[in-house]
Amino acid sequence: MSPLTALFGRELSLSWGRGGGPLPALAFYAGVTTMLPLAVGPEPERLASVAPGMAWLALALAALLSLERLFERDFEDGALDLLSLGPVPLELVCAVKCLAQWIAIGLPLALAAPIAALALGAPTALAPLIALCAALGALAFAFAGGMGAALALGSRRGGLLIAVIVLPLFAPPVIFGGGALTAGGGAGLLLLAAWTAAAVALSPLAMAAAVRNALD
Amino acid sequence: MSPLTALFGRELSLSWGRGGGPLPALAFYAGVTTMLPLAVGPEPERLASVAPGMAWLALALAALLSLERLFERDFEDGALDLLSLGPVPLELVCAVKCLAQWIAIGLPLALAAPIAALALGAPTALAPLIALCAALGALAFAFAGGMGAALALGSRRGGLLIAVIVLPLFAPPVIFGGGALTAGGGAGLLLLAAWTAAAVALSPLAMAAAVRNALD
Amino acid sequence: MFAFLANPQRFMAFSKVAAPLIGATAFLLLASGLWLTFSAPDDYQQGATVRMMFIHVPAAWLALFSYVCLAVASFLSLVFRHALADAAAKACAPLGATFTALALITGALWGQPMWGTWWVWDARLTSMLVLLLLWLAYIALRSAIDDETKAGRAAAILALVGAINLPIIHYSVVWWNTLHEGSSSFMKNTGSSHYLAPLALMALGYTAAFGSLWLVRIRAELYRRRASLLALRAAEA
Amino acid sequence: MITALAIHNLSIQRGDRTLFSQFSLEMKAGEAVALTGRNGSGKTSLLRAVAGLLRPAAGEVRFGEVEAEEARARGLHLVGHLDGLKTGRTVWEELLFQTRWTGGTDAAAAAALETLDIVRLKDLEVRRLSAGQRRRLALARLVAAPRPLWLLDEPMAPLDAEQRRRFGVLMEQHLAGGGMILAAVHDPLPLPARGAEVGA
Amino acid sequence: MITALAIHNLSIQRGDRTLFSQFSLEMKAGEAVALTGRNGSGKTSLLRAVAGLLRPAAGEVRFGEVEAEEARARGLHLVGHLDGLKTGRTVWEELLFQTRWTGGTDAAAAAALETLDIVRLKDLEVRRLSAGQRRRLALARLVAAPRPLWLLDEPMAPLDAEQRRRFGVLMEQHLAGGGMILAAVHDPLPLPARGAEVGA
Ligand code: HEM
Ligand SMILES: Nc1ncnc2c1ncn2[C@@H]1O[C@H](COP(=O)(O)OP(=O)(O)OP(=O)(O)O)[C@@H](O)[C@H]1O
Ligand SMILES: Nc1ncnc2c1ncn2[C@@H]1O[C@H](COP(=O)(O)OP(=O)(O)OP(=O)(O)O)[C@@H](O)[C@H]1O
Ligand SMILES: [Mg+2]
Ligand SMILES: [Mg+2]
Repeated sequence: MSPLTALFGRELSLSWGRGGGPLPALAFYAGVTTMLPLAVGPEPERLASVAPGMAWLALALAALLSLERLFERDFEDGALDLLSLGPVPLELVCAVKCLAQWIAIGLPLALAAPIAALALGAPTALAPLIALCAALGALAFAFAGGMGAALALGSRRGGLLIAVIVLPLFAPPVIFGGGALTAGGGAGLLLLAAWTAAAVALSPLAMAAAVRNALD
Repeated sequence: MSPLTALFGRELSLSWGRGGGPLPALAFYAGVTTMLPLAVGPEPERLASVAPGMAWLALALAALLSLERLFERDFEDGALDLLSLGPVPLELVCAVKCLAQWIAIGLPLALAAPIAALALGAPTALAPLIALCAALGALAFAFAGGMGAALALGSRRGGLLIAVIVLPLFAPPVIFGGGALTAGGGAGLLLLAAWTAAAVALSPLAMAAAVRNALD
Repeated sequence: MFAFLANPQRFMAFSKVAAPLIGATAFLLLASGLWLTFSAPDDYQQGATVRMMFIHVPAAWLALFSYVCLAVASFLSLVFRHALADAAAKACAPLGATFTALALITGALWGQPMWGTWWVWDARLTSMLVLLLLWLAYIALRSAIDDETKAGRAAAILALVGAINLPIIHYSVVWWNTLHEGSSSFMKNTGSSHYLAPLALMALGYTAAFGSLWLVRIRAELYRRRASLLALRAAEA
Repeated sequence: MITALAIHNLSIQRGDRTLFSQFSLEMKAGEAVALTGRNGSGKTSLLRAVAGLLRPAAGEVRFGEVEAEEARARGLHLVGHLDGLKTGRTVWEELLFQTRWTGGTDAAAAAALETLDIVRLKDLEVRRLSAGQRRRLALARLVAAPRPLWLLDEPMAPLDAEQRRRFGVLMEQHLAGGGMILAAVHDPLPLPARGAEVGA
Repeated sequence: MITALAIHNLSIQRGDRTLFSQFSLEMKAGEAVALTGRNGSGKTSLLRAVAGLLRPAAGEVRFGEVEAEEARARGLHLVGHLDGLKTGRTVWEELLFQTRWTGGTDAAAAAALETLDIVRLKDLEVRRLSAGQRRRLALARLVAAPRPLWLLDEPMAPLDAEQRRRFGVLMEQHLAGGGMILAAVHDPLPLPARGAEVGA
């Protein structure tokens, strides 16, 4: 088995693993979606109008919550030394970590997003679009978030700091996705795809630089 | 200085510390509040109707995010051994940890909650009530969340597990608080206060038991 | 210029003279700009509120400009590992955050008479808010990592990544059809020289003020580093 | 004040495995015991059981006349493999907290810095310490907050020769003052100590 | 294949302190060098600099004919104070990943379990291992994925006598096969090794 496949397997097992799989992420998602009507009030019109947007926001927040340990643990227990001494460039290592994160957490959430939105009263026809946006968005969130996680390495209060660093980076995909959902696709979707592509292409560079900096 | 004061100082410095004080918490809050209109759409009526609820929900999420390390770090680096060998009952230790967490994170967030709600278009008269609910709620969140953090000790994916354990505990205060905000106080506020009191009184017992179990 | 100032001694000597000079210039420019601002005739459409333009527009420009400065300084410190560039980036952050906050606040104050509301969630306003968050994130990240060099490098990476936000802010008016003024309506206004002169003076004044404050802050930062170095030496001896 | 330690027929189980059973040991004030045994034989587990962190399957631990709860809260120090230091705080912050937490005075903490030879590192973050420096910081609370029973888990492995000598002197002073030391070791202690083998 | 290591006039700075400067060392295939020095003198930092994790302030490291980047990616193992093991995964999962990551085969990983005497622990979570067992797991990849240069940071401190002997034999076999060992130690290595002192 190639080192890269081995790494991918390890990352997948760490973020999917025996901790209940994507179940906790989904439960979190369900929790947020059930809390929403409680907080906002149950009037159907009000709920239906904010439903897709809220499902979308909850996705961003769930992605955020599951990021916290992407690099932190490996840094503190010395595994990051091992990973950066491997036969694969550190940029690729970082990309694989984010990808595994997406597959383990992002994709299941993306599949759940339309369900949550429908439950809150969004029109049924919107479901495929929501799923597509969510899958793309989750990919962008995983890579942009990974960058935040790498930058926050070696700081105190990682979790919140990651959130603070990452939220400005999450804002554009949230805008684009929100636009795509209200307009039923169109420019918003294209922009979202473009942003995702840019995040996937560029953030590994920033991540690797941040990791090297933390190890030095 | 008494051991308890020393512990309180340490906990405060760990959660507040030199990490920019309550700044990250506030910025996170600002970020979530900013993303809401981006996701939901900028129509003022729609926003204003969900504003207090969202400010409230964001508070719960921010509290959740900052919990992750309440016990986890101390467990992994062995500090929990030291804390449970101190001259103070473990229940009190846990309570002090949660209290410091509330002061360092919850209170600043509670003060910012009305501002966020106003920015999203909530009526000005609601501000003091929002702040009061937020302060009470944050206290409940800190203690209930601490319980989740203690229960999740030693498992992988602590952050998400905490969320799953804690969300059901967070639901009642969110409901009561939401009720208080829509009704302008009244029964909701009382229930919220009662729930908070119960959380503060009971969760230290559960926390201490969970910690002992994890150390054994 | 860069090569010349890259030497800390030379920088200190240069900035010792330059900072007060530029500061005085800023004072003169701002004073005359303000005077022209208040002596300019009311706009036929906007009335007296047009004067807000001279405060708001330069602040918005400076918010973007200071971020460009931050990005450049970060790039230099990252690539050449130059301590001075790092100090410059660190010193820039609170200033940039202030200008961004100023643009937001003055914009909101202007929005009340113009649009009848303090705030709308349109693309430019929102992306400006995101810029403010980015400044805060920069400051938070810097202060949360204790090792200075590491904090500097991590923050520099963040600054470069965040630079993507600049074109989004600038072109947001073009890309999204929004409430905020675009450059076209803006040109109509400033076509009249009544408005061009104070705007130009204010813009220059803001820039000069930023320049001199930046120099002062860099100097303070360098002094602080020297002091902690000396303290360490003393402790070691 | 604890003046004796008696471990009686202790047995410890981890998972489905019994690490050891029927382990007994008696100690009086002024004595040191070096626990030896193969890797995984249960030395660390034994120390944790004495400290009350781990519940033994059978047997009991007595601290002379003193109530077990009282003895564990105020009468012993445990310095284990994990040192419980927060990497982001400074040496002085950590030592000061540990000292106050275990009942020592601030002056004693300052003195302990000298005794353990880490004065120069006072304001450094724990993250930056070398392995030996970090261990010395973990050991400093032994001196800063005097407690009669020291439970040490391989205390000297990362120390250099000079520091081992110094810590040996510290242990001897502790014993001379009526203290007790129960230490898990792979290399002999630098002072006269009874041996006890864990796990046959 | 690395057959030589040359450290030339290396100096390392941490914060504003120079740990050591002008450190030079040459090694050929089949040689072992024991790095000694006081706590905090810079042994760990030196090893990390050789591995390329830490950027030295001056000087250079050469790996014979081999490009530094290539040598670091495929030619060396670093086993440090921190072992990089995930407490929640099992021994076998961790060893298998480390082996595959550093270029060994699954059969070699299984053989390494035997060599390091941790077969019995195969399915135990890392969290449950004792200090010495855990160190043996960390050392197992040295055997499972053969690489010529071993950088070891106090490798034997937590091992019991029997395990120290066994690991000594392993090191001798590695040297006999043309390998090189650079080890930071406080106690002498159980094999003939040149000494090098870090920090005067
Ligand atoms: C909080 C509210 C506001 C914010 C955050 C804001 C933000 C900005 C920003 C970022 C720029 C510079 C854009 C660039 O150079 O690329 C700008 C310029 C400008 N703003 Fe605002 N603005 C706000 C409110 C207003 C209001 C109410 C008006 C007047 C109706 C206004 C009129 C202008 C004009 C005329 C310009 C110059 C045009 C340009 O450079 O494109 N702004 N504003
Ligand atoms: N759940 C479990 N199932 C089986 N064995 C377990 C379990 N948990 C722990 N163990 C075993 O318990 C023992 C713990 O030993 P302990 O850490 O006390 O050893 P030690 O004597 O301190 O060893 P060392 O010298 O290596 O530090 C180990 O052998 C470990 O494998
Ligand atoms: N930011 C800093 N400022 C000053 N000194 C620092 C800084 N960071 C690290 N150090 C010092 O650098 C040294 C690191 O040493 P290193 O870990 O390489 O030592 P070592 O020889 O491995 O010691 P040991 O035998 O204890 O493992 C320590 O003395 C530490 O105090
Ligand atoms: Mg042990
Ligand atoms: Mg070392």
